[in-house]
Amino acid sequence: EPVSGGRANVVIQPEPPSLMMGLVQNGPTQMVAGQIYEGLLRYDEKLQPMPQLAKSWEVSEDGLTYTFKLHDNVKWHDGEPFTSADVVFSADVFLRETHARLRTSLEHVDSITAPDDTTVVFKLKQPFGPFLGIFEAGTMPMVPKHIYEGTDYKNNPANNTPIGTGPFKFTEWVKGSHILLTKFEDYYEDGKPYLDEIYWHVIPDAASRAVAYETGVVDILPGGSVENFDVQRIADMENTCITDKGWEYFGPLSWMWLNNREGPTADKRFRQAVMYAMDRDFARDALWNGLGKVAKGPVSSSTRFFTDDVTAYDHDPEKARALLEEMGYDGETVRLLPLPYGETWQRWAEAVKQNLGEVGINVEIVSTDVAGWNQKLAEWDYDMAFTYLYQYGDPALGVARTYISTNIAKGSQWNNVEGYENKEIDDLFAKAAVAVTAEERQKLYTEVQQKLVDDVPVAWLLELGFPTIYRCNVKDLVTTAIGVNDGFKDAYIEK
Amino acid sequence: MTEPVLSIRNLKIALPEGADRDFAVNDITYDLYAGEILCIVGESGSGKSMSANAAMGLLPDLVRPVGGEILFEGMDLLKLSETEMMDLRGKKIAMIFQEPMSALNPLMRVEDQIAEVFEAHGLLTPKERAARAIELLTEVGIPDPEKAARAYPFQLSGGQRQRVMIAMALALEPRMLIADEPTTALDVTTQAQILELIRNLQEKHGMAVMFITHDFGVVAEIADRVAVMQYGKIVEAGTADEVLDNPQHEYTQKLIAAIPKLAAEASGETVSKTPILEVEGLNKTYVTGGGLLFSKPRVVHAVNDVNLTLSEGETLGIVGESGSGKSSVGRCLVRLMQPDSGTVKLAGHDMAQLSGEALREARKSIQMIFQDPYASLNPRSKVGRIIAEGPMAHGVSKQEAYARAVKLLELVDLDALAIDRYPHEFSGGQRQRIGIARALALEPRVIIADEAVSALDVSIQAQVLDLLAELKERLNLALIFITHDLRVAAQICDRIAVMQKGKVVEMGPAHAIFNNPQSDYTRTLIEAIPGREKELAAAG
Amino acid sequence: MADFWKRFSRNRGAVIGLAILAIVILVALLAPLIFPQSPWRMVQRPFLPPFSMDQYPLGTDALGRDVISGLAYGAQVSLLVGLVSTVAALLIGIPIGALAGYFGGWVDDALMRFTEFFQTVPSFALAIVLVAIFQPSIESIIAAIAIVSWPPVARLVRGEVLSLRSREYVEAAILSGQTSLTIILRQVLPNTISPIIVLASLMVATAILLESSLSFLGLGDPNLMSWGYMIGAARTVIRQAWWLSFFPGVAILLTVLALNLIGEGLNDALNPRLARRGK
Amino acid sequence: MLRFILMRLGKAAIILIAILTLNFFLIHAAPGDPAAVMAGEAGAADAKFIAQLREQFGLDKPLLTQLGIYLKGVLQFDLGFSYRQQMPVADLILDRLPATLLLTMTAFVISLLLGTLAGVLASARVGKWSDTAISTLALLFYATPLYWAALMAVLLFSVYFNWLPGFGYETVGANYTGLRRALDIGQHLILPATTLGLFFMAVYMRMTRASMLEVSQLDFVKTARAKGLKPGIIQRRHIFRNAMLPVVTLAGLQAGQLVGGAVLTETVFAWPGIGRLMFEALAQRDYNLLLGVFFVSAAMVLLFNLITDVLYRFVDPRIRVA
Ligand SMILES: Nc1ncnc2c1ncn2[C@@H]1O[C@H](COP(=O)(O)OP(=O)(O)OP(=O)(O)O)[C@@H](O)[C@H]1O
Ligand SMILES: Nc1ncnc2c1ncn2[C@@H]1O[C@H](COP(=O)(O)OP(=O)(O)OP(=O)(O)O)[C@@H](O)[C@H]1O
Ligand SMILES: [Mg+2]
Ligand SMILES: [Mg+2]
Repeated sequence: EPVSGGRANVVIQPEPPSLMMGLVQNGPTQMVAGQIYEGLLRYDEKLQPMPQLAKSWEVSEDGLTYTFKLHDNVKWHDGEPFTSADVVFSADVFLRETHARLRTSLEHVDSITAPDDTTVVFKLKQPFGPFLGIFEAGTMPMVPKHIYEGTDYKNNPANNTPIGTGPFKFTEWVKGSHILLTKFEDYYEDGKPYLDEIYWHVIPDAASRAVAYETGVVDILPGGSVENFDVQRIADMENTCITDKGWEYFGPLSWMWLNNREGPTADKRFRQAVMYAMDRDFARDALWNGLGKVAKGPVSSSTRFFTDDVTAYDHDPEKARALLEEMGYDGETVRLLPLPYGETWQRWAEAVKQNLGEVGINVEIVSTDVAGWNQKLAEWDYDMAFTYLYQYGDPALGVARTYISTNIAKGSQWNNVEGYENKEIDDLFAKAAVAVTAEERQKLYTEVQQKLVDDVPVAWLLELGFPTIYRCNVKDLVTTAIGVNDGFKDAYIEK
Repeated sequence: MTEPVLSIRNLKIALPEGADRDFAVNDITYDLYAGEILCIVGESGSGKSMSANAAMGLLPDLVRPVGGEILFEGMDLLKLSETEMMDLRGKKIAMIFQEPMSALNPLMRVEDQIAEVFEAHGLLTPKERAARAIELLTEVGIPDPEKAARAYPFQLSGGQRQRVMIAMALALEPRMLIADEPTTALDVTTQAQILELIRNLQEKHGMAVMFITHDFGVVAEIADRVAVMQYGKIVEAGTADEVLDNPQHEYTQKLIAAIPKLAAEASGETVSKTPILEVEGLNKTYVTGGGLLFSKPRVVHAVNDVNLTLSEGETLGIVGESGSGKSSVGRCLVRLMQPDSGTVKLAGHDMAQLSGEALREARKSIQMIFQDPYASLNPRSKVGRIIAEGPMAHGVSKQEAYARAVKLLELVDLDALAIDRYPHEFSGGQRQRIGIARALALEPRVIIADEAVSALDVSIQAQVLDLLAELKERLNLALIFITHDLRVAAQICDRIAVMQKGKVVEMGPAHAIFNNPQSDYTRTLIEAIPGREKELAAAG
Repeated sequence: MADFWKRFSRNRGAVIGLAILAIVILVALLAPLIFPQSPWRMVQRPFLPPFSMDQYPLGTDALGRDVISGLAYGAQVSLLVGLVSTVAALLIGIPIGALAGYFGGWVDDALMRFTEFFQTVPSFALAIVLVAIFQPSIESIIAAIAIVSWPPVARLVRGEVLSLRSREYVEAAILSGQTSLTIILRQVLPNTISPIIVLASLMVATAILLESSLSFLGLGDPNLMSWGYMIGAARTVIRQAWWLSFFPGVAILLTVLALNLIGEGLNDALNPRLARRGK
Repeated sequence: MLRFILMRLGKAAIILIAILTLNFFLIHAAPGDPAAVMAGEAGAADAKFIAQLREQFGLDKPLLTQLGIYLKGVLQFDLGFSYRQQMPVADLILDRLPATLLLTMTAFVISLLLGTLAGVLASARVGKWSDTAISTLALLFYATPLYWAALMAVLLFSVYFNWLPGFGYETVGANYTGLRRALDIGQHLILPATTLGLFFMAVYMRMTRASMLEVSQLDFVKTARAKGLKPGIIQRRHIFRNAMLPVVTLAGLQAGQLVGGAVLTETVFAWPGIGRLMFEALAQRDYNLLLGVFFVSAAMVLLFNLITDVLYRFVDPRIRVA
């Protein structure tokens, strides 16, 4: 039985730049601000929508009209009532300007209206399959109209003291040290939240984060808090639970960009050879502590419309060599850009270099820091480059962007960076997005996956596993597909 | 006489490899009684300082006593532990070192360095110590003792520093005082004061004094007994009268014969009248300190409107009390220091106008022998290089420069092997000779010799003076001879300038100055020449 | 020279130091012969503890690479980085410090302001920026390390020269007509040698570790094995595999120790006062 | 003296501006910019988004204009706005400065005290085994990578013995006040300050030792011995002070680097200081923030150079004349 009271000590890494989720949506911001701000919906492990600010919703037959019924006793943290006007302002005005990812999805939206205080209606231009998947807090956070309307959003002083509707309100932020959130007494769901306060500890060094858990300073290590090598050791501690749930919505998938425009990587056979040459099982076991799965293709297995009915690329150096032979690879050196996010990724690049070296591919690792890496990718200045991206539950939201040719543009590392152009694929993705029924969409996406896997526009690596580690007396921490990000609403500490 | 205070028996001190000889001191024996002054004279490098240092237990690193004993009040000093020695040092046995420049801690105020002596032996309160320090400074005749007490050593002239050293040594009125050429750097008046002081203290407390000197005037003045050293051995010892008036050993006879006579003859006017150096209206004021923000700065008008001319082949002596600005004039002349005003013309060219290459060239013809032989030698250079560097800088080949260096060393009576040794391995007099050799290496036309022979024993002094005289002849060398030793001045100077407090108070031909001094100050100077009475008496 | 060697060899520590350094250099040179395989090759299972397999006496790392072979190859890069960047820093720092201290006045002012610029940016940050600008490679890393490490040398030398230039023997040299350059080289600098040697022998260690920090940030030369890289890579697995940071750490320590011992020996050998110690 | 200091301060102001200008170009020469980094973190971004950011940060203007705007701000004591943290740079820095100063100053004092002490001890025992032991120990601390030493210290004293807190500035959530808080901070300070201090110790130790040996050969030491002073006093008063000259130079240098010198320590010990701030700003190309930190660091260096020079004059009266 849930009990009230208690404090959660959680690690947050890196320190978020800001907690105003309408403006900033990077990982740590979502994790902390996800307790402050809310969306209309949340999603369960199977990515089915669950009520949040919206207590119910309806989709019209033609898939063009979405009607949301809001809770009627919701208050902002400053005491103002939350109404449908806030929803319209957030989605139609505020976020359209500030939220790049949402903006793309909202292009399908014709109008957003509020017939009354607790009803919001979204009208679409054409059907958009994943539409119900864009209402969690990180994608469409509700921001207070009474504070932001008519102001310069980015320089609004209120950004430093974020006001949301969530179960916890912002209390204190000692930069470089910790963030304190306290229970919002006027929260609209009775009895929730259970915890009195949450301390987010900023501990920049992974080893120290492990020590923090060991010495009892923190009780919850969200995914990625400690080195992969340390996970098992800590999980084996007394009273410690571990779960890899709570990432289904994101479905983090890693791959290597392969520059499809020039050099050996422009040749499909070379790209296939790369797939065969890599020992991804080894990488998972040695570098990811056995967590995660070897990727089958462009869609993560937790994402909707995934299929494993595709060509399999097992570790097979012989095949790789044959392919290289066939294409007449002359030993030209290819530059490999590791992901500058820490040691694991560095090691991974080294391992891949060795793997490729064994089949005769000459790899030179080029290193840069995060800024340089961003720039190199955005300017297509690489041959192969590690990365990992979220899928947001639906191929239309998180997969298509990487492969459709209309998304080829310099200046961003979130689009079709590899330069893959395939009319057929473009069409399939376009059709699948607007198809109304799930069956139809599944069929189209299966085809897409089969074709892409054969073409190898990028070299898929692993579906990453980011386990959350916590003391077993913390209950109900991970209950949704976005895990810790909105987990404290339900969490309680067993006495 | 009763028990000796100090009794040295068969002392033998070994030198490290590469030195002049195996033993600095070889089997020497002598006694020192309370209430007497024993003067040790002898050749430079003969081991005088070594035997003194041995008695203090302060031999240089690699120099060790290898035989004999040093008995002080019955104890063998060579056998005492370091702690026991510490108790004696400063309190029972005090010592004044030969080179005052480097013997004071550069970072400590004079008064603190004096007060330390009391502190070392747990005497007096800090306040009393400070007061005593000033008293002592007054006693040793430092002008303006309060100011001097607050000064740092580098702000004092050579003589002043030496007096500070003496003040420290006398502070605790020790049973025995070892004075290693304590008055070498002092002008005669001060020297007389100091000798008087030492005498007084010695009489008052029955102090025993071991006085190392090469100045026979001093010996005549104060010695009760004399020991003469050569090559690490005592060649003759006896009462002052015996040794001075009736020397037995050949070397002693030679030494005594070499003592410069006081009388300056009117030199035949052989000196040409072409001026090579003309100095007009020279001024230099030192403003120092202020410390940090607060204390008053110390202003010294070290050179005050000095006018001089020096003709080719002439020797001009500059004499005067310590701190009167002699060295400062010298430094202005070679432009090691920028005078505040005034002109210095070298062979008609204004030195102040020269710079860079031209100055470098000009300096070739004007050289200086520094007052402090040690400080002016680079501790990390071997002697050969020190001497050869100058010629090499002016384009002489290395080989030739070194060959010349060897010759010069021989000229100043040093072994040719000396080129391979470092400065710290030489005795005080030897270092001074190295300095002379260096100045001569460039065959300059003018040499400014700042106390160039003060640390030399008379025989070598005579030798060096002869050398200078000869060079003067041969090269038509002009010499500015800064000294406080009026005997030497009398012997070699054509003209003499007397300085006091930065001013030239009197200038004229040497004989005129000696025989017919005009200013009071000059008169007191001449009267204070040590051994003068005796000499006058002897001359009848 | 023989004389110098005699003096140097009198210091037993210095000889030991020289021996250690010689061994390290030898290993560095012979690495390709002793370990023909690339140190990057994954040869065994990951995290093989040391002394458990004769073939891989020091165990393997997170990817199953042979630690001892990494140490041998790492010696090449680390020595190169440490020594070259230190020498370069000295070559920049000593002349600047000496000129500033010796000439004083506006020369001093100008040179010190120049130095200050390099000093004011925290050295670690400056190194990162420089390497980022010039792209990580062994050359740019060495250059960056040299650039961030010379200012202390310059300031130290300047301080010493400042107090030496008024010594009488310097004045004597001026008088004897030596050019400023000769005076600086022969009279002044030799007398500053002892703090410089101390600083330099420590700088080598700093350089090796700085390279390690850079490679830890992904700014090392990723294609070269170095001790710094090994330590940096071992950092995350310290709790699982102590030997991964321990052995390169010991290698760095030994090298640094050796250099310091040599420095001390040099110092003694160059000190005329100690020159004739002991017969 | 006062004039000397005032003149130096005046010059320092001009130099600061020059340094800032150079820093400005240096930073902009590095690849990448804050808009790209922030877009990179956003999880998704299109060209429009990035262009928006650039415009917001003023990065779309010509470089010289940007410099002009920045310098104008600085002249009005305005260090600008952090792109990423959405806060005035000055606030961010002032927030962190005390923690950094506390840490680095403590470490500085520890290293200076222990280092010179060890140096003096070693020099007094030159050639003996204890000299070797002290030197080797100091080198051990020096050559051990900081983060390794730091982690070991944490494991030992924090995890294993549980004596001291292993990271952080104070106990988060304890809400101590007054003396209790000071004590708490003190406890947190021990490990990072000692680790950092021990690292720097070697430098002072070696420098002191070498310098002491050099000075102990000088003549005035003999004079001091002749006074009958105890070796201890001679060491302290005569040799030590003269030997301190190069050490003072070095200490001044290190003190100047205090602001930026502790990145690694701050990271491992989760110490909320400037070093980390700078490092993050650098990684994110948060130009204004980075320039701000460089500015503070430059001011510190100049200040300590000045202090060193003054101190030098204090320690060595000979320089005062010049
Ligand atoms: N540190 C040293 N190392 C080697 N030899 C030395 C050292 N100090 C002095 N000597 C040598 O020892 C001998 C005796 O020197 P000492 O200083 O006793 O002479 P001195 O009689 O005092 O001469 P002076 O009147 O010139 O001062 C000299 O030959 C000198 O070269
Ligand atoms: N560098 C200096 N700074 C400050 N005052 C100085 C300096 N050098 C000398 N003085 C002072 O200037 C005066 C003249 O000094 P100088 O060295 O010229 O005397 P001197 O006649 O050569 O004396 P001595 O015979 O004792 O060597 C002295 O009072 C001395 O204290
Ligand atoms: Mg002597
Ligand atoms: Mg003088």
